[in-house]
Amino acid sequence: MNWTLALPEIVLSVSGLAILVFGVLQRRDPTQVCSLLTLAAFVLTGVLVLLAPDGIGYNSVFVGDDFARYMKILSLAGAALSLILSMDYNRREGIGRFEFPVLLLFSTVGTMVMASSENLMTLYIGLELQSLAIYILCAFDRDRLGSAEAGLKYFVLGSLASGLLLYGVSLVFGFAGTMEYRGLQAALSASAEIPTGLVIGIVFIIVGLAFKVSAVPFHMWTPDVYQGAPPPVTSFMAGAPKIAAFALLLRVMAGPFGTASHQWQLLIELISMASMLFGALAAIPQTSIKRLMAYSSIGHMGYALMGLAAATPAGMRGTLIYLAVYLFMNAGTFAVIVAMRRRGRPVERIADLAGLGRTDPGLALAMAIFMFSMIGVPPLSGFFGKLLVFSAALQAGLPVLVVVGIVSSVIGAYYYLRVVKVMYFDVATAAFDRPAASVSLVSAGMGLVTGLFILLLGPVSSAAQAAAAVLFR
Amino acid sequence: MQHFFLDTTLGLIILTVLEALAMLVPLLVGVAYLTYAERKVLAAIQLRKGPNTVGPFGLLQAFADAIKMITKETIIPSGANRALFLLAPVLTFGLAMMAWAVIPTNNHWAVADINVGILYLFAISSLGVYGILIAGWASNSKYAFMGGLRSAAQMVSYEVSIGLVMVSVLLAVGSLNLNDIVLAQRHVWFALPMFPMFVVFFISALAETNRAPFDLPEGESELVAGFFVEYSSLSFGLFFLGEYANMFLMSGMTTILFLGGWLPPVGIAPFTWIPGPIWFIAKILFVLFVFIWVRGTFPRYRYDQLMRLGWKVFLPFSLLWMVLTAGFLMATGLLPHSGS
Amino acid sequence: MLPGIANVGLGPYLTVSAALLVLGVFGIFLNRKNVITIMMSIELILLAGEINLVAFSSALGDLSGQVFTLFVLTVAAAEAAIGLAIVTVYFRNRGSIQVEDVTLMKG
Amino acid sequence: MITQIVFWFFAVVLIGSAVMVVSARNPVHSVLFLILAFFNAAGLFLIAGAEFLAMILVIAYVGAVAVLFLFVVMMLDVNFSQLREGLQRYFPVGAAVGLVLFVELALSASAWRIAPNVRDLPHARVPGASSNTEALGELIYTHYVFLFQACGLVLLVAMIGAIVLTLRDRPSAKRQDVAVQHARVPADTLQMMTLGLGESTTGNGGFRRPIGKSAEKPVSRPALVIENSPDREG
Repeated sequence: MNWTLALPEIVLSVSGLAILVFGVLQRRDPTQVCSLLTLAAFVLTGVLVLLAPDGIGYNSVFVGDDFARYMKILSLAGAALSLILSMDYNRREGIGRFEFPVLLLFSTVGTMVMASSENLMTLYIGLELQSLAIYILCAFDRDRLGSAEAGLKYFVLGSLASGLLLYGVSLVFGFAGTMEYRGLQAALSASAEIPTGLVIGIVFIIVGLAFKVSAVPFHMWTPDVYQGAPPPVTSFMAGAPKIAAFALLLRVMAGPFGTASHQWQLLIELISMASMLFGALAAIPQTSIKRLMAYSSIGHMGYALMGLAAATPAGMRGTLIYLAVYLFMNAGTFAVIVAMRRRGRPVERIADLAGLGRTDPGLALAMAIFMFSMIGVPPLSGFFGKLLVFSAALQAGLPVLVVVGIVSSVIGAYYYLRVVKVMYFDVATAAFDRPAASVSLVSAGMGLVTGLFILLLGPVSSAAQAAAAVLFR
Repeated sequence: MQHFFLDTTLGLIILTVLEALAMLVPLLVGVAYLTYAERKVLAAIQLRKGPNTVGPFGLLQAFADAIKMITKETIIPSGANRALFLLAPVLTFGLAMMAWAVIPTNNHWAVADINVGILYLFAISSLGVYGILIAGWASNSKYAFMGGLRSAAQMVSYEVSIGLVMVSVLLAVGSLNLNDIVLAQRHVWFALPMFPMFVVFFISALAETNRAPFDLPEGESELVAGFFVEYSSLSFGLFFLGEYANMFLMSGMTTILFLGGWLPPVGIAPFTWIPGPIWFIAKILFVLFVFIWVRGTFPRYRYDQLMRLGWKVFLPFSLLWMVLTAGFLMATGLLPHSGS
Repeated sequence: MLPGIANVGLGPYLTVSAALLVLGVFGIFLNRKNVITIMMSIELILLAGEINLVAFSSALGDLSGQVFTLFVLTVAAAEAAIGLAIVTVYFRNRGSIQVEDVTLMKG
Repeated sequence: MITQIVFWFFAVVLIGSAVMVVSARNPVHSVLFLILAFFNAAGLFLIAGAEFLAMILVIAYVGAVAVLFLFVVMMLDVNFSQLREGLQRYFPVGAAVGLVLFVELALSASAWRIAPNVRDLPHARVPGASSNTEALGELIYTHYVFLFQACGLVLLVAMIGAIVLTLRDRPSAKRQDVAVQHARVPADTLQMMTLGLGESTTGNGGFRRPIGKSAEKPVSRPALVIENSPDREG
């Protein structure tokens, strides 16, 4: 048995345990030290991920390949960025406890397991490990009603989704006779007609995963949870878990269920269109920047799903690049949201951004870059993401999807531009509190990545190309 | 005749019922006399006489108490949840009886000799908490509720260590069948090589049955009588019997897991003349005596001390011991591979 | 097939689990009053999945279904613990566990 | 025959109690019906030959998870009379949707047959000789050890979560420190004073606290022993 396949996961989990023990034994508040240690563990794991061998191991429940590597690096990056944001936010809010980085770490382990799943069991357990930790993180600010309520909502709907997913898995197991992806692929391609039970199972699995990526019509939790949860947690939720859920969707849909693509393609198309339109329209009346980001994330998931709907290697590559782009824009935007504090209290209305262009030009510039990138203005990163998924969808013969995508991009431009307008043209109110160096670092760094993405396009694109190719082998 | 009982469905059912009765009737008599024995032993410890008026040596005292209890009025407090209030004692009593289905009193003498016997026992004993919790809640009384909550938390906590102790024993046996567990002790009772686990198990059994020194769910001085403060008459009697039946059950489990069940202490002539069931009963009685002895000797624990003992001492210790057992068995190659 | 399930057949098992699933979903969407009942409905849904897995595992003669059920049991226990912790936290803040109160943030 | 009767008994009670779980007015009753449901599900597992899982279901679910539910339901002081009035409003729609879903699932269930190539697939066969428990153990600790450990992590996360969300450090709560208690000697807490008849302690300078070890001088005739313990056991 090739146990080194899962070395990154093992190392990350063991360091999580070590950090937990270290935190418990400390007499003084160990939060900052634990956060830094967790960050170091993320970096170490990232290196190990890059060095990890390819192959299938652990009795075909676990796979290491280019796709898993790509997704793992992305989710590690997302987790690390959120962790950096949390260090300052949690300290200022008085919720700094060392369990936070530990839970974040275990959630990341869950996302990595998901990315490497080669069996429906791995899928379920990885998903649960990731989600359970996030339920707790949402309610982490336990003395604030909003946070507790966000945790409750996310928990109820999230466990409903995983329950349905489990039911789907059980049907697939029964009707195909196995839970291994390779076995499923063989079973599906062998039989001329796909049994109804199997189709129902696949639909249930899609529903469960669509919930996790908050695609319409399984999005109802998103705005409330985004608003209620502490912003660093939200930035994490919008990043790593969605990437992992996408990893599952892509792997399962392209691999084992690939031969049944005519059964699910239409479903994915509909979900994608609904998400894009809903994300664009529902965001318009929002006054809270957090809710705006929630609807924006619903929309972005719609664009990312477009690549999946194409069901071609080019489409998958587009989705992968889109996810990378979205991860960095999103982390940067949340860095700005974390920086929105006045007189020691967090503020979250869009109107609170008024005059940021004068009071803190650097932050305003970063935010403007993110907003333009989310619209898809060239040469920012968002443009390339959209370009790739649109062209893939066109090649796959889905012009309706592209039209809907363009229309909703135009609608979306309205509310993104509104944020920019408020920052630069509205009357300045009092300046924000001075943000911590870590937060500024994240916003500036992500601003650079987003703005100069064209330089990164080559390596990211080739990595995504390799990752997408694996899926269709 | 033999054919009828072993080969037809109806015969099998009748046989099972008869077997169950053969198990339950002595058990009920035993429970009745356990109350008598407890009073006598406690009296002896405290240099008193104990019951001595009703019948010779007070032997009929248990029946006198029973008659008194049955003829009293059943009082259901106003605001109580009637159905649940009456269900709770029945549940406690019934569960304590159900568990005996798998207990072997001699080689393959059990009503149901099932593969997962020890799990069945553990499952049934873990259900015991419901009778108490429901009684506490359905009484609509704060003392009863407090007692019920305390008791439930206590039982759940100690179940964890009981489970781990069982796992250590199972590691050495290689089967979940109670018969196999006893037979694995042909050469040496597990009480010797696993003495620390034996102690942990016995103390946890005290806590699991809410016996002194862990009897604070009923803590007379603070909670009047704990979860059954509102109970009277027959329902009180059922609780009472259920508690003592549980003591019997835990003694039976201790005997099977650690004291070699029906096996004689040494497998040589004078001991092997005595039949297995007698050994089994003698061992149970000895453990029961220790139960009562402990009650006569130790002061009651405080609640936080009890919880600390369960979670911070027994749990890590039994985990550690389990790992040690597994490691030892692996290292010496003694790890059993299949049943018996 | 194992002897037990051969006597009963797979259909009845799947029907029972389908009924449980429907009841669970029903309990979540129609019960707009009490969060804990919703959590119990989720347990029913998980139970439906578990029954399916065990039945298929017996019928296919493939133990991996039972192994998975064991894992699902573990995960479900963890989920219940976390859910109840969150409900407790919510109750401390809000003083109620009624579903219609869980609408502080609308939109 | 008997198996079928037993199966349908368990199945009917299971469905019935599931109905009661979602429709009982009182959450405590709901939990109790949930327990009944699990119990009957364990019966179904037994019939399907999964004896180990049946027992684990009772031990883990009924013995631990449902207790947790019961604890929370009982402790949260819920006003039962206010609960559940809104059920009727959506009932017809929900019932219709539920019925359709159920029929669809049941129909697909009746069409089940073993997939054509299932025999070729690699899977864990049910062993002939050894018991269910043993076979499961073999699989869990060898083939599926990765998932087994991942489940361990899930439980760890749940434990951390439950503690971090609900444990509150109350500084006012009295804590016991066994080491301190054991280290206590009479000299730390007892102060011996020699008092004549009718004298008060104040007349002799009163108590000095905290009492150090050096505070005592040997007394020949103990007249008054006063315990002054800051850490008294309850």
